[in-house]
Amino acid sequence: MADLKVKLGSLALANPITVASGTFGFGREYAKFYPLSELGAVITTAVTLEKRMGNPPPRLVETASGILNSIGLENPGVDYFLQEELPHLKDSGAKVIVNIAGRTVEEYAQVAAKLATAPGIAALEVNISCPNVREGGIAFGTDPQMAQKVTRAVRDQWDGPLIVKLSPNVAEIALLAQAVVEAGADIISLINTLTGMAIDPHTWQPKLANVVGGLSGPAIKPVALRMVWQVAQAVSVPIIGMGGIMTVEDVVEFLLAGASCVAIGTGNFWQPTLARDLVAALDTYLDSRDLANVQMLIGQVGKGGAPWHSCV
Amino acid sequence: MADLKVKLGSLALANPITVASGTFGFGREYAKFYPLSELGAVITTAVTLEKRMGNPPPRLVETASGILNSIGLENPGVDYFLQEELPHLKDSGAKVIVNIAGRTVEEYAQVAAKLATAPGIAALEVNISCPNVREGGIAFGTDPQMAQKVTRAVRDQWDGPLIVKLSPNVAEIALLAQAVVEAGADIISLINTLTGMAIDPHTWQPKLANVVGGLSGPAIKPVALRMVWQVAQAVSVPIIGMGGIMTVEDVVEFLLAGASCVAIGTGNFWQPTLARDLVAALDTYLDSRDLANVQMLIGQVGKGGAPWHSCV
Amino acid sequence: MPEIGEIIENKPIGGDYHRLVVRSKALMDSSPGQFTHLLVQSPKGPNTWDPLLRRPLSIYDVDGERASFLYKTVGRGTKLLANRLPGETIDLLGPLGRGFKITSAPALLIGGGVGAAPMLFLARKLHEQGRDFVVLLGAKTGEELAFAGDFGKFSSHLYLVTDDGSLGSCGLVTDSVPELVAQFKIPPKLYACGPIPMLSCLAGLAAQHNFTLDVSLEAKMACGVGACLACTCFLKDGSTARVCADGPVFPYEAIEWGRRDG
Amino acid sequence: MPEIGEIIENKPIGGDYHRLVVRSKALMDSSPGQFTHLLVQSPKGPNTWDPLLRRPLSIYDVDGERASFLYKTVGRGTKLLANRLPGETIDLLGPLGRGFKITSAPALLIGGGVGAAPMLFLARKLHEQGRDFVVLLGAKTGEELAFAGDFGKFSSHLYLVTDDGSLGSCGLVTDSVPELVAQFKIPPKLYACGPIPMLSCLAGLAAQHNFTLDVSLEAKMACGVGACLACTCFLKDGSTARVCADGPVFPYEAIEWGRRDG
Ligand SMILES: Cc1cc2nc3c(=O)[nH]c(=O)nc-3n(C[C@H](O)[C@H](O)[C@H](O)COP(=O)(O)OP(=O)(O)OC[C@H]3O[C@@H](n4cnc5c(N)ncnc54)[C@H](O)[C@@H]3O)c2cc1C
Ligand SMILES: Cc1cc2nc3c(=O)[nH]c(=O)nc-3n(C[C@H](O)[C@H](O)[C@H](O)COP(=O)(O)OP(=O)(O)OC[C@H]3O[C@@H](n4cnc5c(N)ncnc54)[C@H](O)[C@@H]3O)c2cc1C
Ligand SMILES: Cc1cc2nc3c(=O)[nH]c(=O)nc-3n(C[C@H](O)[C@H](O)[C@H](O)COP(=O)(O)O)c2cc1C
Ligand SMILES: Cc1cc2nc3c(=O)[nH]c(=O)nc-3n(C[C@H](O)[C@H](O)[C@H](O)COP(=O)(O)O)c2cc1C
Ligand code: FES
Ligand code: FES
Repeated sequence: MADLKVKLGSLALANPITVASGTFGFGREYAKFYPLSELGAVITTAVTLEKRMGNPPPRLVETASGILNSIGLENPGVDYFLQEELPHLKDSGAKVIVNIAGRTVEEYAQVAAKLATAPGIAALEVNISCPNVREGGIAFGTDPQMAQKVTRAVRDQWDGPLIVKLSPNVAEIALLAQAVVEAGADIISLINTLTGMAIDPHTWQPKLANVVGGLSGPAIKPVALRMVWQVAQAVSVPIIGMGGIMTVEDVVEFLLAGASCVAIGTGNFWQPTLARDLVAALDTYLDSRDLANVQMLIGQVGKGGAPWHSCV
Repeated sequence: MADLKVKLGSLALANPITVASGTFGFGREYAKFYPLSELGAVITTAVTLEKRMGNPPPRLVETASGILNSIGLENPGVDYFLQEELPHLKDSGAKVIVNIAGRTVEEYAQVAAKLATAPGIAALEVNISCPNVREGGIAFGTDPQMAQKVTRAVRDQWDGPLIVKLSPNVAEIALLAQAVVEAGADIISLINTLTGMAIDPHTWQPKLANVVGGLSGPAIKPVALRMVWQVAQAVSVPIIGMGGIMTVEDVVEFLLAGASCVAIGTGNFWQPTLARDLVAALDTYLDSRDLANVQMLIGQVGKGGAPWHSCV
Repeated sequence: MPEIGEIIENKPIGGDYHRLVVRSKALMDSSPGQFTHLLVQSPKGPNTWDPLLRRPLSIYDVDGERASFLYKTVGRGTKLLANRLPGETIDLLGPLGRGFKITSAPALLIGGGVGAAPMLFLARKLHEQGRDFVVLLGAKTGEELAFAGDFGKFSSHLYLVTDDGSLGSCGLVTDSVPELVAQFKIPPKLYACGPIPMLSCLAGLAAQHNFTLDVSLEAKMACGVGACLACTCFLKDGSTARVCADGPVFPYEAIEWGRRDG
Repeated sequence: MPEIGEIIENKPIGGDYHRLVVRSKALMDSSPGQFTHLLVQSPKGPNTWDPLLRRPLSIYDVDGERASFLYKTVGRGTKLLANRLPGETIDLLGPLGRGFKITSAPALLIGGGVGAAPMLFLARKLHEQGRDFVVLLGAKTGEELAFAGDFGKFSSHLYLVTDDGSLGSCGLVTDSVPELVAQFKIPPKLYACGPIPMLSCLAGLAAQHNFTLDVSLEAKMACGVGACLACTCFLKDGSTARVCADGPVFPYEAIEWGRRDG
């Protein structure tokens, strides 16, 4: 039994395996498969100020080693969340990280303010991949200044650990990471989905009613890993890494690249017990290499193991 | 036999199937599999002012439905190209599109000037995904101003059709497209590779000696298709679409999204005759739908076929 | 719980239709209209992430530990499934969703194409309960109704309809419904599964003639368990429902038919 | 030209090693040291893009239309290949690359692990030409040399070495080389394939003792035909070479051993 505990600043987790926002609902469904307390944390689906219906169907397309989704942040709103979802999630013994989204800076702040009043929330994760309706629909997450505004607005309302989740649809992910850290982010999580599209070659129609959607799954893993590595070089705050994690080897890759913790997203759909299974698999990985704790992996790419060019 | 001819401005092609730069060398090797004149055009590997050795091995990693490469623009230089490669390529009867790259704006201009003196080149394709060594290594293709400078510099030297190939590692691909069109690009090609990384979970070393590389293949198709569609909305110049094309359905998707022509890249590695085979397959697709010509597909997403929401 | 079942039989039965029989303990507890979310890839080979998602299939029949599925090969997933061999294991996630609400009314079971899949298990249950019911199955051609004989075990009132008249009467299933309903002494409850145009036509008939009608819907699914909201359908009351967890069976009145897609 | 061959045999032969025999016309024209770039996926199923690339395998033997391969299951591709069944077709691209340059000198064939693969075909050719040669094969354990008997057809001078001494002598193949070379009356030419440490050690011996040595290298390959430059290796003269098209066999002096990777 290796020591799996990780500390992301003041956020202490029993192990570095969490689940990615939007893929795990509010935990209700997966709690039927295993006790949620076995995970390092549960990150909820995005919660917004008002209830949202989401986008029209179809909202899902399978692509090569990935999926495109256009759920459109369907959720019951923050008030309902506090009343109907947070209690059972807390009772499950899980560390609860609430993912929040908004259409304007004020909306983010209002959601954060409401969540700040509720006990039992371990951290907020701010999803900045949403379009800013005040700025012509450009995503908050693609502009460092807008990203900072959102981060500051949430920071003002929330004293606990503040995670900002970056969008991968940018040229220089490190700039965004630096910007949000400057604005008060304690932890960076990445990546959200890459924007993509699919067309039906028979009907000539977009396969998603919303035309474009977010690409996730193993297809994006190389991009995610690169971004985690780049951000780990650029900032000193802890990182939650995600994007296509399906196996314990994937978990190890993200930890080596510099993530202190990972989130399982699309992988939950492949195998509903995946996140829980990976906790045990990580333990086995560490034990088989005589590593006493998971810290020994974090950020160690190119450092441990065999020398880089192992051959003469 | 449907009419497969396409015109990209003054660049007229017998069919809309070409091969992507860097995946087809200078055509020599694939000419053993089929006559290159059967393709709409051949796009060469990047040619630079001086010979380049490229990056150290390993330069290739397989990823989920894709590959990461870090060839590093290994090529024999423009003079060698003109003397030893262009002649056989012209003699093959192929339309020759030369992909060019450089470290500085001046290098691009110099390569273009040399190529402008040689007869038999149908178009230049400017690869702006290269790092600008004068600007701290930021890729020309991620900054609209730098992209414009390169485009203008090449435009000044080259009177023929000028293709600018965009990098997908940006937040707003349409802005880049508009910028290079303003600077004189006649045609846009996209996408180049997404930057990615892979780590060996056993040795803890990056799988590429260069640490990061370019992701290509079916994994990136949704991103490529989205970008082609966005650029088609934003500019009126013709588009060469690429990114993970493996089947005739993929070709059709790109044409529907707004590409006038497509390029096969990674697909050549799967099946060396793929590009040639897709010419025939596209013809069959059109015939089976009683479409007289390929023009009838271009940009028609959401327009032809069954109505968008086909159900009551 | 995901369960590793064993494939007992997996055979083409005409017209791109296949019957898959597995040994499963988990599915012994299922009810008609529920479905299973299956991993189609062979577990023998190394992992492949393409295709990535599970595939939902209705439970065709459950007989002790033998659960069966009726599926049509339409794309990559179902074609991979058709290659799986008896003796191999298969990863089954089910039973999932909410099935048909069996009422005391006499029943009319309507299956269009592969929409017949949930009807056999329903027929078995009705038969076990000694209920009076009629089965109406439609398809493009007779070849696509090769499985219809399976229904003989449970029902002697089996009506077949094909588009081309090559088996049973000629036409669409929906054409026969008013006439069949008229033959019931007590107004029947309709249970239907099939393509959206068929279901929405039935919904129209039901609204017009005041039938009770349960429909089983399809939607693109990711998780299959209610967590991802990929499969949402819009309801008449302005709310949404998850086809996988709140359905796939819904009373027809609940559905906002105008906002459904194929 | 890519060729669709037929699998005649595909069997495990001990120690994660497998022998694949295919019917191929294209490979009748190959020479020892050349390789084939194979599609490992079953063509029965629908396309899957994961894994995506072909896999390079040396040609183990060619006997009329029967071409064979010796491979070790190390990852996804080779495991998929191991699942392929006789009777199925397989997409073969080959012969590719440049093989061994057979000289008139007596020959010492050295295979480390699965590096034995190109050696059987070389042994066949040398045998057909009536040449004098010795074969030296090494592996971790005797189980991993289960294929060694195949060499008996062509050579009576077969030396086996295992790391643990469970078959043949104990040690590394490279340990035996000086002694074996000393037994030749005329200085032999060495032909070697195996892990990089083995090859570079042989290169050191060759430089020291002035042997002639051809080595077969490995590199990650995409196209396999010389177009993509994925497989480049650096040469001593400062230039580069494509392992797939300029190799995989190179005279040892050409290689810049310090810049090779595993
Ligand atoms: C609750 C439910 C029960 C079903 N029961 C049966 C059954 O008993 N027998 C049967 O043959 N089919 C049934 N289907 C449809 C079946 O799931 C699809 O035919 C199958 O997923 C197609 O997969 P494919 O890879 O072969 O096709 P592709 O078209 O290649 O699939 C691509 C993607 O689209 C999804 N998809 C494609 N068609 C459908 C569809 N009609 N409904 C939902 N998702 C789809 C796939 O799951 C996959 O994600 C059911 C669907 C649902 C939602
Ligand atoms: C010219 C040549 C001849 C070869 N001949 C043989 C042979 O006769 N028998 C045999 O067992 N093996 C041989 N190999 C090695 C064989 O190609 C690899 O073992 C195989 O590609 C591994 O694929 P995988 O999917 O099982 O492993 P994975 O490690 O999962 O493969 C992942 C990727 O790495 C590549 N790769 C992995 N290992 C190697 C390697 N050692 N060399 C090159 N690429 C690699 C794969 O092609 C694939 O792209 C040869 C390699 C080369 C270059
Ligand atoms: C169906 C679905 C819904 C998602 N919803 C959200 C969301 O509400 N908020 C958010 O920040 N990210 C959301 N994401 C992104 C994931 O949290 C994650 O960042 C991304 O999918 C990459 O991880 P993966 O490849 O493991 O899925 C969603 C992803 C999927 C597939
Ligand atoms: C091995 C390799 C080498 C490449 N070299 C170049 C290059 O020299 N110049 C360039 O503009 N693009 C280069 N590319 C990018 C391709 O031209 C193409 O834009 C990209 O691979 C996406 O297409 P695909 O998914 O079909 O491969 C290269 C891609 C690969 C895989
Ligand atoms: S498929 Fe995930 S909620 Fe229905
Ligand atoms: S593998 Fe493409 S050049 Fe060798």
